[in-house]
Amino acid sequence: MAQLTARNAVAAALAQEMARDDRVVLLGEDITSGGVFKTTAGLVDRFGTDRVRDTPISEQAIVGAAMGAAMAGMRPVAEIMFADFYATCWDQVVNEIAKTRYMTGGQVTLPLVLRGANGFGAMGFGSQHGQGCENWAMCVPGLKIVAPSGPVEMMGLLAAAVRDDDPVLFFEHKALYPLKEERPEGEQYIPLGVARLVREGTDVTLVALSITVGICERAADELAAHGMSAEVIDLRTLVPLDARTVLGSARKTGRVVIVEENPGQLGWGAGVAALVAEEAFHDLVAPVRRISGGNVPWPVARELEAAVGVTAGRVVAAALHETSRHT
Amino acid sequence: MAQLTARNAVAAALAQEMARDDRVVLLGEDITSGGVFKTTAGLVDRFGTDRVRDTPISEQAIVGAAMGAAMAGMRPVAEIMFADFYATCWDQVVNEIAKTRYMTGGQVTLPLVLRGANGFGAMGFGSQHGQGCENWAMCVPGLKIVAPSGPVEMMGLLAAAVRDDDPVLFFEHKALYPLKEERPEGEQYIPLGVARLVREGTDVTLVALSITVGICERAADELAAHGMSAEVIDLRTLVPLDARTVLGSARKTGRVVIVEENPGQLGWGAGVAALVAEEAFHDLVAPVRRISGGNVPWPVARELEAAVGVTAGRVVAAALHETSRHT
Amino acid sequence: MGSDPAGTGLATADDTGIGLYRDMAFVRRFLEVVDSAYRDGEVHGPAHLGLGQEAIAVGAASVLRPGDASIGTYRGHAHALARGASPEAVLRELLGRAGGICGGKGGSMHITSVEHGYYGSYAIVGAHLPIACGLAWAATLQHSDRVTVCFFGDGTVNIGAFHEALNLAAVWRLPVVFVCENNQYMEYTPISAMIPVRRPAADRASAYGLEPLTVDGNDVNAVREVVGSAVETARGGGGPALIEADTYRLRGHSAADPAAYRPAEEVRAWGAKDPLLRQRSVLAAEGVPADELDAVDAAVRSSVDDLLDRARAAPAPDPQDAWTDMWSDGDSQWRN
Amino acid sequence: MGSDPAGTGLATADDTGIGLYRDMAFVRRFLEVVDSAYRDGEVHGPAHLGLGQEAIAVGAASVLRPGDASIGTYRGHAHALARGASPEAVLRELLGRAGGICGGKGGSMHITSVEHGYYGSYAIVGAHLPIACGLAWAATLQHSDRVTVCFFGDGTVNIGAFHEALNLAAVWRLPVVFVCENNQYMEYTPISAMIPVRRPAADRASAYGLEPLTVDGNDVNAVREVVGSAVETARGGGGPALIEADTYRLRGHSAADPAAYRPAEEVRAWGAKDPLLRQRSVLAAEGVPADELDAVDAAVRSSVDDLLDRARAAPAPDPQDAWTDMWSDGDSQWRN
Ligand SMILES: Cc1ncc(C[n+]2csc(CCOP(=O)(O)OP(=O)(O)O)c2C)c(N)n1
Ligand SMILES: Cc1ncc(C[n+]2csc(CCOP(=O)(O)OP(=O)(O)O)c2C)c(N)n1
Ligand SMILES: [Mg+2]
Ligand SMILES: [Mg+2]
Repeated sequence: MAQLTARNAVAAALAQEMARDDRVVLLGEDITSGGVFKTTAGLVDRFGTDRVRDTPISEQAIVGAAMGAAMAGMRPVAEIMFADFYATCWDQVVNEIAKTRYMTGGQVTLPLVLRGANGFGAMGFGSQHGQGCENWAMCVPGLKIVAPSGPVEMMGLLAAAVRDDDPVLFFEHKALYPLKEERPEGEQYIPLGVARLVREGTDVTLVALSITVGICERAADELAAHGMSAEVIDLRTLVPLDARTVLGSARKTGRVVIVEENPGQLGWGAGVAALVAEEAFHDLVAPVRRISGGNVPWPVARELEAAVGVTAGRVVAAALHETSRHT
Repeated sequence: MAQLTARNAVAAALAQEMARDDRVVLLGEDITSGGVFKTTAGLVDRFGTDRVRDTPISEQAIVGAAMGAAMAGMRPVAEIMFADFYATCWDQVVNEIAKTRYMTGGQVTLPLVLRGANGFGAMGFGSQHGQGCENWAMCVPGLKIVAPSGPVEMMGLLAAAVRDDDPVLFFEHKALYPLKEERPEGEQYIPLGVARLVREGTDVTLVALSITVGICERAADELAAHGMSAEVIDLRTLVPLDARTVLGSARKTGRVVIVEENPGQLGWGAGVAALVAEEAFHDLVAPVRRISGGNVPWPVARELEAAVGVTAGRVVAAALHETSRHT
Repeated sequence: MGSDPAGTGLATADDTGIGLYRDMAFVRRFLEVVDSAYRDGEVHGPAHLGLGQEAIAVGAASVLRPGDASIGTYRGHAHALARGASPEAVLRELLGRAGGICGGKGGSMHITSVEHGYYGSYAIVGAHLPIACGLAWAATLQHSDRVTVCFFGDGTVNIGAFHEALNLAAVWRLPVVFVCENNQYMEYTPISAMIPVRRPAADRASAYGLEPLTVDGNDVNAVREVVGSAVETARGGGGPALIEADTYRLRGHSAADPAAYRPAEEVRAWGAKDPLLRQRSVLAAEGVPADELDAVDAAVRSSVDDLLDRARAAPAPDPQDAWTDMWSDGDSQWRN
Repeated sequence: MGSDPAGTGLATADDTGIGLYRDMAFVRRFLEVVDSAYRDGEVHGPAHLGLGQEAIAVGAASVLRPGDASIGTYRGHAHALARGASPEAVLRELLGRAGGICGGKGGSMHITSVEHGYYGSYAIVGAHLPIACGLAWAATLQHSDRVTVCFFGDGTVNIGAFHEALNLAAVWRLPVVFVCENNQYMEYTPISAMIPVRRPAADRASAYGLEPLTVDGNDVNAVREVVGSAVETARGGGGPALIEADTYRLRGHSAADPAAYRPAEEVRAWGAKDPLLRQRSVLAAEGVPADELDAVDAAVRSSVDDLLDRARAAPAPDPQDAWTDMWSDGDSQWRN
């Protein structure tokens, strides 16, 4: 069976959707050359320069053009090379795109996707190219937020994002790009808003997103060695959030550890923790724990990155700590 | 005794600090005319156009100029007229100001303040002029975040923000501007990072910030009428966060209701709730409740604003609900 | 030229001098009514009026085809009306009544009528210029001859979004016409104090490889001519244009602003250049008797006053409307 | 001209032609060493090198006074070294060793040496231009004659921050000199494809009321002349300048980029304009024997190779350093 890397999965999903709907068009910096992460490789050759457009270094113009085109009936997919750059066009994202449907009383619909490389991954990208920016968006109603955990997920969820009639921010963790999986046959599509039960367990629930799904799977393996059965949930999307699946698992295991790569100061981990603590309170036998990145801008030297990052070991320790105290 | 409105408190704090330190300079749009919210009234007459500078409509240039001047030894205070406009200069705030001290290994210090009107308040400003943006900042380590609850607090906390050697985002809720209090004698200064115990109570802890402090005080009155003693805490600052005070109160009352004006999807309310649920778990007799604004962009018509806003009534209902169920 | 099915709005089928006068008079009266309603506390939230700038909205709209797109700022009432938006629906929105054109969720700063090609009023300075590029880009992708006209103010030329949008429009040769309504002021600050050139827009056109186009924005016929030719150039594939239209707002930045910062002499001088007076003298020169125009004024006045009565009589909006128009599938939840 | 106490860096006290050559040769060798270290996997994270652009960094730095400020991009190694930053501390940062100039928290994209007036390397395109305005504004407030020089690339002229910074600098008449290093490319895209004018910076100067200044960026003496006079004008209160310096990067956008998108002929042609060859021929014409310059090359090579050995020999950083330099009071906590 053919292999699929996450970076190829992006191009494959875009090709799949561009083939089935000619309203889907791409724009972004250096994308006709395949993109700096090679996530748009081959698309210009297949679909031409009208539908795959290079832009100036003008993120506000890129995102604004996507919004205007969507208002006029197209289905643009704009690449923001690194999620950190959303800060340079944040107004277009949160004040225009997130609000215009509502503030016009539903006169416009904005079927567009903003996508690009996201996250830390201890890859030496530092503080201005290593942020996970899904939390910035989660503070603002009106945006759907997707962050896949691997190649096949990447392809199916991106297809769903492109078909969605509302604006979707699609966060591709840059550490996943080289990951390989077997490519399933045929069209890929994974609906938004449905969490994935990665593995069943009975003693503790590990809630993860994107890069931390793999971390939690490794943690679950270690916990099994300690005789602890961990359930692992991949949220897949923050908006819409599949709270029901998380709450159901929390009620079953009574213990929840939420694992987020971003700084814990404020992020989706806190949002999910608050939700579980409020709605599953009477079934919890231990406090909801959060494992998250250090509350600093990211450093670069390997030893420093290791000090602020999230590891399976930290997840295991948190899970064991609770059981030792509460069983 | 002289009266102090919150809008005058801003000008008074700036005047106090400009008088004691001539490195303090102001810049922003239309500020020499007193500002569109009259928060800089009289300052240009007293301190001159070198220290009180009108700018073009260029938020990136305003914030960048503040950062550069701070690197070179000044202590700039930049006005961002409405917090919503941070989106137009978000890169300068979160990628440059929040990170440069750290990423240069401490080679620079950035004593600057970004301040302006913030929040909803059901004043008809709509989705692009009514946001509370403190949550956007809380997702990013490296920024101190202050949001006062009234005139005297406004003056003392702004003075502390100006004297702080790190970047401070100062959020002035626009609904507070007309509020009046007696102006205390002499210099005002309230240290950052120390929450205010607004009122003592034994049955439930109401955690508030900025505009919701008043809402919680009204709720506490109503709860008293129901024979319930509510403790009200004004966080004052989100970073540094006085978690100790919140946790201490939570352990004492065993019940916590967190009241935030912003959409509840993700915000400081979730951050504080997650913290309490994790660290005070064993003392909680009821789940941590959150009361927050609707998860929509803000509407404008009065009846619609009322539907999405936070009210004392909602706070009271949440507090009573828990006691009825758990005592 | 826009048209209003209900027949209460800008219904000029012909673009005769009198028709243009009538439309400007209608907008003028409409804005005056909003101004007084604001002072009476009937408008919740700020209201930015285009009093004195009617010739730009009416003149530009008069050269557009129904399928064309326009987009503007919080000072957008005139532009919505000029494209044919229902004045009663706009008024209901301004007064916070049921049946508002944005369902009570936009208010004065976000008047929109996509049905009439007016893609909205945006309240973040500069934000809608990149969006206008997208509307124009879509036209090229759809092989449509739709042209997009984007209105903004003089103070907007100093914000990054202006620069990025003009550059993209020029590089992609998009069918978009940018019209800078130079009313001489930002909020309280004269634009001359905030630019290193004399003309905010025209003196920057060359940075985008564009011609420095200017027009007397208080002369509706001149506006028709200059905007009209730029629109047809864009329609023909000739690329974008940047037009600076000189004008003046007769009142404050918003209805709450007394505008005391403006020299009385300046206000007087511009008052004499009022676009309605200008068109009256043009028509007088063409032999149109003054009483004919007085009759137009009277008719406009009574129709706007009727609108006001009807809007005031409308019921309050249903609070449940706060939960509609969130997601395209009708849902308003972010979680299950 | 910068100077390095440790004596291992750019120590030219005089600005003779040979001194300038030596500094360019030093930077060139330094960058080549970084390039090969990157390929050997010794550099964690991306590395953007200024190979071929040495004349701009060295020439501009040579006309600055110790108190002057400069600021640049992720492609900033040359600019830090040219101001006198310790090459060993820079190299330690690049190799992720203890004693890195940013303590291991900046890496290749954020090399900074405030001690030498180099206020940092910023990795968001355009972000540092407004910051440069602030450095310059502070000088006027402090009644200092400090001048700020801001370096950026051709692709940067299309982002909003460029426009806002140039306008503010011009309106406030700030003592700042903007130097656009036009190396002809963004990442993989030629700038000519993304601007509607011929010269990315010079053809936009007039939008800010500035002169269209250009210079051959591979001629260190021309750079000294053009940047030098702009700096002295700014110092004298004459306001800002925007200079476009033509140059070319000899390698890819980053050390990971083979730059296959560039026509071989173009690469060859620019290779012939290498700033080091240029200065060699200038010196030859002045009668400097080639072997004297060969000796300079050899000396530079051995000193850079020594640096590399020392940097490699340095210990790994202490993981606890991740928790320093957060808040100015030394604390790293956000809560109690
Ligand atoms: C990014 C941003 N900054 C500031 C404001 C506040 N503001 C609203 S209107 C205005 C003045 C705009 O002037 P101009 O572009 O000339 O338009 P006019 O109001 O004169 O029509 C300002 C500063 C804003 N809405 N958005
Ligand atoms: C706002 C932003 N958009 C995109 C990028 C990604 N990026 C990094 S360098 C670069 C090209 C910059 O070209 P230029 O300004 O000519 O500088 P050069 O690299 O040629 O020195 C791009 C697009 C970025 N860092 N910041
Ligand atoms: Mg104006
Ligand atoms: Mg370049």
